[in-house]
Amino acid sequence: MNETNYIKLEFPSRSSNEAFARTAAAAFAAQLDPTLEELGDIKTAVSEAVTNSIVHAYPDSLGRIAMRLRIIKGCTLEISVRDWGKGIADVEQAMTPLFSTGGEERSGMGFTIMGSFMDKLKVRSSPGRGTTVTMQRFISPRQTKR
Amino acid sequence: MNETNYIKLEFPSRSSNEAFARTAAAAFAAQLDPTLEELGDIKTAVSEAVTNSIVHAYPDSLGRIAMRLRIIKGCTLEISVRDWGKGIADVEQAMTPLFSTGGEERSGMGFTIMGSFMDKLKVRSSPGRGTTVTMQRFISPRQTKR
Amino acid sequence: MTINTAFNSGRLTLYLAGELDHHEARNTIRRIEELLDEYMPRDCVLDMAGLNFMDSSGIAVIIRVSRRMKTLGGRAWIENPAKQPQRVIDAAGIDRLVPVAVGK
Amino acid sequence: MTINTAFNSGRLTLYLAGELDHHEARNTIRRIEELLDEYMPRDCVLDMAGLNFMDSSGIAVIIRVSRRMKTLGGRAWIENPAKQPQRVIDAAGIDRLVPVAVGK
Ligand SMILES: Nc1ncnc2c1ncn2[C@@H]1O[C@H](COP(=O)(O)OP(=O)(O)O)[C@@H](O)[C@H]1O
Ligand SMILES: Nc1ncnc2c1ncn2[C@@H]1O[C@H](COP(=O)(O)OP(=O)(O)O)[C@@H](O)[C@H]1O
Repeated sequence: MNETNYIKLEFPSRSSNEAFARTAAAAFAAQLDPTLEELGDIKTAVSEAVTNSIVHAYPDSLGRIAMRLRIIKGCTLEISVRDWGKGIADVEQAMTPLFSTGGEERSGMGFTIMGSFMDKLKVRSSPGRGTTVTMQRFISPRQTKR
Repeated sequence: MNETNYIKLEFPSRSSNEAFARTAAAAFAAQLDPTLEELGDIKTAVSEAVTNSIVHAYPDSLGRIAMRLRIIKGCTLEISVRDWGKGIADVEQAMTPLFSTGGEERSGMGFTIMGSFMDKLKVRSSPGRGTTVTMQRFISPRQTKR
Repeated sequence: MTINTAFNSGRLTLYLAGELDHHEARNTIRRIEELLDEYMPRDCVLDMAGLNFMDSSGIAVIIRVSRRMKTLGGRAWIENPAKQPQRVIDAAGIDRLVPVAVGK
Repeated sequence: MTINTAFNSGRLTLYLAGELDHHEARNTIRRIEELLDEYMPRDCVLDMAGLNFMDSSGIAVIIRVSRRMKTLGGRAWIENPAKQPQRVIDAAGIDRLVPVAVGK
């Protein structure tokens, strides 16, 4: 039943939508019956990806952010966050822990946290055209959970 | 700041997405600082509109449902729920309290509840092409609230 | 949706908890009808103190239970609805059909 | 985000509550720096028992407070983080920079 469920979301790059995006992701993920820890990891990764689009992709303007969530094989949540903003010239460098172009308000740990909370993380970007971050997280079925 | 905020959502007509849709609507509405009662009214109206698309627009198949929420003049929430399903031949009749084509599981009170919980309700439909329900609800600013 | 029950001298109380929408309605009706068949109560009380959310699908469930109890020669009513279900009950105007008792 | 404070013999405790993300970070930093200017504490404790959510924006806040306290010749540490902030702190590896004290 869950195998083909998905949800697509679109919203402007206002910082107030960060909380909305992670709440919506958690509400969708609920159908996989995640633990509180799994839910926390998902919310955190979504918060990082959406914040990056708000802060780095559209630094001086409002732009469009699209988020897609889908359930794969009934037990894996795939999240993709896409923007049509500035883009990243060197993705490998951007993903290095502590690397940041964001000044004192950023820690440079966003991608590191996405990578450690998700099972898969893929970043595709081209300068001037935008960035797509795709993440997957396996949610263990309840019977095997403590 | 809030004036032009919006969110677009798309999901398949699975009944498990009813809860998702109302949670997402409540999460978006939160920026207007609604009371619990206002939040309850919004969730109920969204639940009615989305359920109608699931039950009546796509009775025997899975279809696409689009929901859009936006904030007008910083204090009014507009919600539209759209499907590309069966449509309604006689909208006036459909909106009559107790009228239902849905059998014993439906009460025929969906539109009545949307109408009484929202300040505006508009239904546009054409048979074979789909239905769009647009609703507005004014959210009173906090200082005037008890 | 969970349903807990108490049966006492002919009165079956169903404690509804969680969210009652269309997704939950079919199972809820089936389980309630099984309980009515099992207990054959004189009165059936729908206790809604634990029901966080209900839409018009819940109205259909209430009407169904009320009809069923009439057929059995008994009565059904609602007790302790939280605010949101109460507002839905009011908007649907079914309090004329199914009485609502608040604060026991 | 709310910040409650307690000041006791040179130690300022900041009770952070709510959600600390990028949207909240700028205000949070501003308010904390005002509090540090006001109290000039020897130690600054970030009590995170009431913090329901924090992402890497919170890491930037913590690092900033820690640097600021070093400049003042004092120390900063974290107390009682709930599970989600704790996981973010672990993933960021800042417990080497800013100690985390659990269960007081
Ligand atoms: N969506 C994006 N658009 C443009 N640049 C990005 C985007 N996401 C990340 N970046 C770049 O990658 C860097 C590292 O990102 P991250 O690890 O999340 O740390 P931080 O956001 O704290 O800087 C950012 O400083 C920025 O230069
Ligand atoms: N999205 C829709 N697509 C097709 N028909 C609809 C739709 N929404 C409502 N209807 C029609 O309008 C009737 C009344 O709807 P409503 O007042 O919500 O009551 P109920 O859903 O309980 O039947 C439905 O029974 C159905 O015939």
